Amino acid sequence: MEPGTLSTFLKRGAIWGFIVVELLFFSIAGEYLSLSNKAFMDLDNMLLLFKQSAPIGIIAIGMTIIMVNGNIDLSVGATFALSAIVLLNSMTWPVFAGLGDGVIPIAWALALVTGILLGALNGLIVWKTGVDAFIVTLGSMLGYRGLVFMYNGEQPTSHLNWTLVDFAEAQFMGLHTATWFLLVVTAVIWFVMNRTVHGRNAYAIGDNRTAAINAGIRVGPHMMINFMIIGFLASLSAVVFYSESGSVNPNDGELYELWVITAVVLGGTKLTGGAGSVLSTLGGVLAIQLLRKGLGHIGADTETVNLVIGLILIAVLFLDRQLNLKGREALRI
Amino acid sequence: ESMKIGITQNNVGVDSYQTTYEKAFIAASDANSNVEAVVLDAGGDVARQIAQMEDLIQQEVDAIIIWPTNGEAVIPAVRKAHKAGIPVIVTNSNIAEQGFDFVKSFSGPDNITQGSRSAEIMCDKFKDMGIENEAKIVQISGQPGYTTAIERAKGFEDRLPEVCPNVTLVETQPGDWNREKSQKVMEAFLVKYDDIDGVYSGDDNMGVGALNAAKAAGREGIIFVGATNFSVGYEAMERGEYWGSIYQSPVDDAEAALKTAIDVLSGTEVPFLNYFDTPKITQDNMAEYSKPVF
Amino acid sequence: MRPFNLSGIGGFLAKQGILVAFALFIIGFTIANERFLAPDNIMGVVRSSAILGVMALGVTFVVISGNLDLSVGSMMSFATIVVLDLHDQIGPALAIPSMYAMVLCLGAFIGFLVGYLKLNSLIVTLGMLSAIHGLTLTYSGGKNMDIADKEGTWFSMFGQSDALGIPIPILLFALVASVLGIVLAKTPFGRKVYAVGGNGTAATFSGIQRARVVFTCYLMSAFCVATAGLIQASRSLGSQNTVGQGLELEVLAAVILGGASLLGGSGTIFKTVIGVLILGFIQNGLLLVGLQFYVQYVVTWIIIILAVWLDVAAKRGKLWSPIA
Amino acid sequence: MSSQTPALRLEGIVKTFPGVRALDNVSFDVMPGEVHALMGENGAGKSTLMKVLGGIYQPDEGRIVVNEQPVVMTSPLQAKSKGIMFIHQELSLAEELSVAENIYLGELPKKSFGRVDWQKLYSETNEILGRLKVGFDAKTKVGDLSIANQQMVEIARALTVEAKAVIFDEPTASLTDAEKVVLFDVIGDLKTHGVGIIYISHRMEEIFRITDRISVLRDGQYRGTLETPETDEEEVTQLMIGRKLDLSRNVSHHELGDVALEVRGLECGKLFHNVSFSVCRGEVVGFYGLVGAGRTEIAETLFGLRDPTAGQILLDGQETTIHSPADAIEKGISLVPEDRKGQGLVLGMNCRDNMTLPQVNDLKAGPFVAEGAEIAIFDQYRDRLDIRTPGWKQLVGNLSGGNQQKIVIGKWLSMHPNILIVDEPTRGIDVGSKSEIHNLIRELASQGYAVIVISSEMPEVLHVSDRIIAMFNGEIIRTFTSDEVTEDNLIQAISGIIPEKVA
Ligand SMILES: Nc1ncnc2c1ncn2[C@@H]1O[C@H](COP(=O)(O)OP(=O)(O)OP(=O)(O)O)[C@@H](O)[C@H]1O
Ligand SMILES: Nc1ncnc2c1ncn2[C@@H]1O[C@H](COP(=O)(O)OP(=O)(O)OP(=O)(O)O)[C@@H](O)[C@H]1O
Ligand SMILES: O[C@@H]1[C@@H](O)[C@H](O)OC[C@H]1O
Ligand SMILES: [Mg+2]
Ligand SMILES: [Mg+2]
Repeated sequence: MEPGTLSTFLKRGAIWGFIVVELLFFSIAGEYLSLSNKAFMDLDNMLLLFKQSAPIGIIAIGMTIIMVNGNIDLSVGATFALSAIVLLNSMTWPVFAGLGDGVIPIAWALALVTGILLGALNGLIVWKTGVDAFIVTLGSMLGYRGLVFMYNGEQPTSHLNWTLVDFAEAQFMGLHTATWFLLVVTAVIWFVMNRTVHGRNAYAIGDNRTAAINAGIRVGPHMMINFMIIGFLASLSAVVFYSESGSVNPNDGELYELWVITAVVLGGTKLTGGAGSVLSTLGGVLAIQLLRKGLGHIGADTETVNLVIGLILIAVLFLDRQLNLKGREALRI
Repeated sequence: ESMKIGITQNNVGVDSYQTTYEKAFIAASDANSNVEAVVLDAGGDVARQIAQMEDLIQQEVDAIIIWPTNGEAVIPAVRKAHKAGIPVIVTNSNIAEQGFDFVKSFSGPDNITQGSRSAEIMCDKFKDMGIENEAKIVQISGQPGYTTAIERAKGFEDRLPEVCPNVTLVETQPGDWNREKSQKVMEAFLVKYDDIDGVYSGDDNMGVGALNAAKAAGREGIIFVGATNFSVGYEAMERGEYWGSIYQSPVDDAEAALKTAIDVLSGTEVPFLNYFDTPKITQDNMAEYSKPVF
Repeated sequence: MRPFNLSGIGGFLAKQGILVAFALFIIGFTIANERFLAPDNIMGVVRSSAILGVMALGVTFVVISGNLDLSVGSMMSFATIVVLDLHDQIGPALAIPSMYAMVLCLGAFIGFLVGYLKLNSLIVTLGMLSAIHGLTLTYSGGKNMDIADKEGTWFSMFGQSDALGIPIPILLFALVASVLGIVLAKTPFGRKVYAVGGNGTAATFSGIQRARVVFTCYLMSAFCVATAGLIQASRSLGSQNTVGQGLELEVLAAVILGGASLLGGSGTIFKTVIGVLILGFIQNGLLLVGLQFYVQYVVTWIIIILAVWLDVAAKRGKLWSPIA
Repeated sequence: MSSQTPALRLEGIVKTFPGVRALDNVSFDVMPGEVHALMGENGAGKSTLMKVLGGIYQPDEGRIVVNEQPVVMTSPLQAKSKGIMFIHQELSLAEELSVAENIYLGELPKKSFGRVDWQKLYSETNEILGRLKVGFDAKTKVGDLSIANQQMVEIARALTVEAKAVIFDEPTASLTDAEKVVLFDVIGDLKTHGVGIIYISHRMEEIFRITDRISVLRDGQYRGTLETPETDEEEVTQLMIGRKLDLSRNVSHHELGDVALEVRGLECGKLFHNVSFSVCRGEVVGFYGLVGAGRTEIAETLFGLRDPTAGQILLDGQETTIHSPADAIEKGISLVPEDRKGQGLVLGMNCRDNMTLPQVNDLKAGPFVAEGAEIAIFDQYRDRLDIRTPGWKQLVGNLSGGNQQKIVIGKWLSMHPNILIVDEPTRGIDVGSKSEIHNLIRELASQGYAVIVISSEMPEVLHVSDRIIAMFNGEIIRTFTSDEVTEDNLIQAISGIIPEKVA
């Protein structure tokens, strides 16, 4: 084997290896610690794993593009909440009163458009002002959250539509609706990133922005499209989740950005851009949800959950660094 | 044979009421050899709570106790348990009415009554002071969207004009069950209003935050009334700084929830709204109550 | 091809965008509510900004050195809970230094990871945000921490007393700001912080030990967090475990508003203080005018974007970005 | 050929950067099927001229004419669409992407729904790679290739479209001989297809081997065009540097002191090996070689920035280990790094602070930095090096390139080192200042400093050095005294031709 191949393999496969370790650990530990007669790796439980990964997962897939592109988006949690409000509230608007359940697709569309617009606004500011995406979206994280609160004060926005709930809770070929959305999003974005010119250009821009510019790639529009995609996905995530739950608190989605970034980084996407894979992000998302589920399964308490998740994040970063160390002859700067 | 009872709590660690509740719940279930408990915490995140409901259903527990993060958002998840034939007991803070069909019982305080009692405590005190016709008050409510918060505010706001029609409630802001946030809110109230005679807070943790703000600003003579008498509230009452509250114990709360679940499982009849009593406590009668442990 | 002309009044305004925005706010709010400029109100704003402010001072060092610190909020909760607990266990005189020592250890750990191991600071401090929260909950058992004897402790002086008619939190903020301001502006260490953040490679080529500088910045940040925790604890003599939650982003916003670049190498303590005060006054002013706190979010968003945009535009000499 | 219309023409191009007039009224044309060399010293403006042509820079004045049609090149993409391909001097690749994606960067073949046509991409790429006779295929990740192969990927870009003109900016700088042969075949091939080629290189033998005409730039000005068959190296050099190479100028010989630095069998991984040399006080030793020859890496190792894998370093006869730049500074070594923006300066810091950065720990009044002492140091070197700046408060980033370079030099001179290493000391510096710096280097040596000068400019090395060490591919090929060195034997040495064979 060529030198480096093993570490490349480890790097690429690390997240799936980690998932296997988790599955083994929780299955074995579960035998002793869990009350449940059901095994951790029970089929239903694994199906739930996917479903429960959907809210964070759908956004994380979008964050992968953004980070591959060399940017970051901290405003996704607020976009998630605002889209949820539009979804639930628009169903009660008098204009749509006569439509019955026909209002559902309209509400969905309005919510998704909200996400796209918020993403576009971020993208446009990043593109036109040249202010770093971190700052732009740190700002809009506050600003969009402000809009969320302005919509309905500090009160939750609710509308329970049972048709919608039934749809969201349905299982098709064993998989839950949310799972289908997660899988389809993963597939589509995988396709976009790996098969389309836009996706390949996004990699090139994140990898070497100057080279991309020299090669005539229009960096600005690509970045803007990616921000629109993540806006869309943040609202899609909201649409899927709130169709089922029917009520949104104004601070819902807070800290989502952090979990999303965590999942993406766990999946091996570089913070500096240019490298990353949608499938590994899915791995990262599953790994986190497994960790939560598993810790619950074996009865770990709140404090342990926080501690373990934080330290694992750092440990993965450390591992990544060790796998990427250059030889002795490297410049020490 | 033993019963497996799962609980998903709202947000353990956010304040000591919730932490004490968790400890008490575990202690009570440990004490009962017929009960095995799975204790989960949603960390305030509704998505996580729904996932925990699903996990409990999947693990085929015999009953589920839920302390909702959002009284409406969890209804479909509760329905799911109902459909799976698992009885659901809501604890501490009720879910919205639409979901009543899917739960066996609500176990907790009667928060509307709590709110009215707080209004009465405040009004009586104003009458003692002779300011019942001019007093101006502000309200710091609990976490928005939380049924407990909404009900306490409603109980208070409905009852106050009945007993003290001339007292004006000038403004309400949420304090999110958070002492530091209420302190900030109160600071702003103090700047905004020269004349504040009373403060009603959704719980004492917030009330003490407001009290701290008033003390720091040197504003004296304000009547503080809260709910859920925390130990900090009790101490402030001992010092004569805080007038009154509602005595509500997380231990009672937890034990009542567990008992309700056990009753439901063993076929004992339980009322749908299974309230435990939460009496008034003021500086006048506080000697009758022991200091809260939380 | 020369940078666009920044001389003259317009240029001055562009350069001092922050101060101008600040002045406009003050004028606007004063018109809207005459109480705004009342000495009591000003004192109140500064006092309640002190906690955020002290934290922002430390983060300024971290940001100038080219890194981030998202862990300050949860570290502040930790500091508050620990010092309150130890107060009753071993008395305030020992509690304070012990708390500082523990918080400095956390700072050293982060400094080691970011400085010596060169791990990405965003992710490291994000991880620590969660881990320290877990640590705090473990420490306190999740309970609120309250001092038993609230009347009889001198510990309350850091948050509640006055000296020379000025609240101690303000004095502490001013003291730490002056000391750190001088360290940053006048000492070799401060110079190195700018160099490391401005161009880490060039700093290394100049014989500066970059890892050590970054490490020290995190220690300073931890020191400031400990001080903020001290004020917080002393002010309310009791606390929830989540007292500092979310402060990390407010702190960062204040530092950026003050004009420090996230890329490192620029910013000053004075400007951070201005950034802190702007946030404090916006919050207070909007409340006085009767607007909700969340309007402040929107306003802060707009101000941050405009301020940073102005800054990068002045640097590149063009308003709009050259990206095609 | 003269009856034909040029493939493209540049007329009266002017391009300025803050503080530099990089191109001053330059005109230039290329005929179809012609290889036209563009020559000039470092910083003469060759790359800038090509970037103007390639749509990367907008000229301040002048126009570009393609096929007798004036065009405005607004972007690289537009240049491409006009049939102008640009192979950059610096590698411009996305390392995480495949060879194919890099070659077709910015114009991946499309199918419906914006899909990449991979089949087409790979087959076309592999066809091009076949013509280039390289040992890797379309799917290889560029980051896994050697620098030379990465350069071949750059070159492959020239073959992706039916180009009218292809610009090669120093394409051979890091190619081995075998690859060069392939490259020249490719150029010949393009030529027969009527493509106009602009070829930039500092290597005379290549110029005379493959070009038809030679145009020369000097300090941003057009100096003239020569027909390659009718001229010789001397004439070209004369045109390039404005005078004949005067090898005898370095006459100010002075007494050499003790050996200050000695290096024995030094090695650092694959970067360089078996490097042995010594420098005496009062001596200037020049290091000459091509990019990648390993000179900079030797300097970095001496400055504590790299761990040597073998060999010894002796300072004043004492064997020593240098752990870090801080340690090197302590031991009296100064390094003026080759990349002033990346390594030498903190651009957002003022002039004074940059200059005193390495000694800021020592310039103290109590706990504070002694600003007075700093200003004194700055003033001294500003006068000595004639640094043009409104004052010490000016940010270094606002200075012209040459003045920036002088700040870096001043920064290290003010440390009063025993050993001064300067790497490409006059990059981007105008002719006047250049000779100032050369004089300064000589003067420092005469004061007893041991000086190492690394430079890619032959005249510079010839001018300042007492001895010249020629490097090729990480090895010292030969050491010349100033008496034995000639342009020819130096060029041969840095191309890896062992002296015995030519002797
Ligand atoms: N982006 C820029 N900003 C400022 N000055 C620049 C810039 N690019 C080039 N210059 C300056 O313009 C002049 C010409 O540079 P150019 O790169 O064209 O030289 P060159 O002839 O290609 O040299 P070499 O042989 O080293 O490649 C130099 O003085 C350089 O410092
Ligand atoms: N073919 C190449 N193309 C572009 N950059 C290269 C190439 N080869 C090396 N480099 C980079 O250029 C810099 C100089 O190369 P290096 O230090 O290896 O050699 P050197 O002998 O010092 O050459 P020089 O000083 O002439 O650039 C290094 O940063 C190196 O990574
Ligand atoms: O303090 C609160 C208590 O009053 C309520 O009953 O439940 C939630 C708690 O946080
Ligand atoms: Mg060039
Ligand atoms: Mg070099």
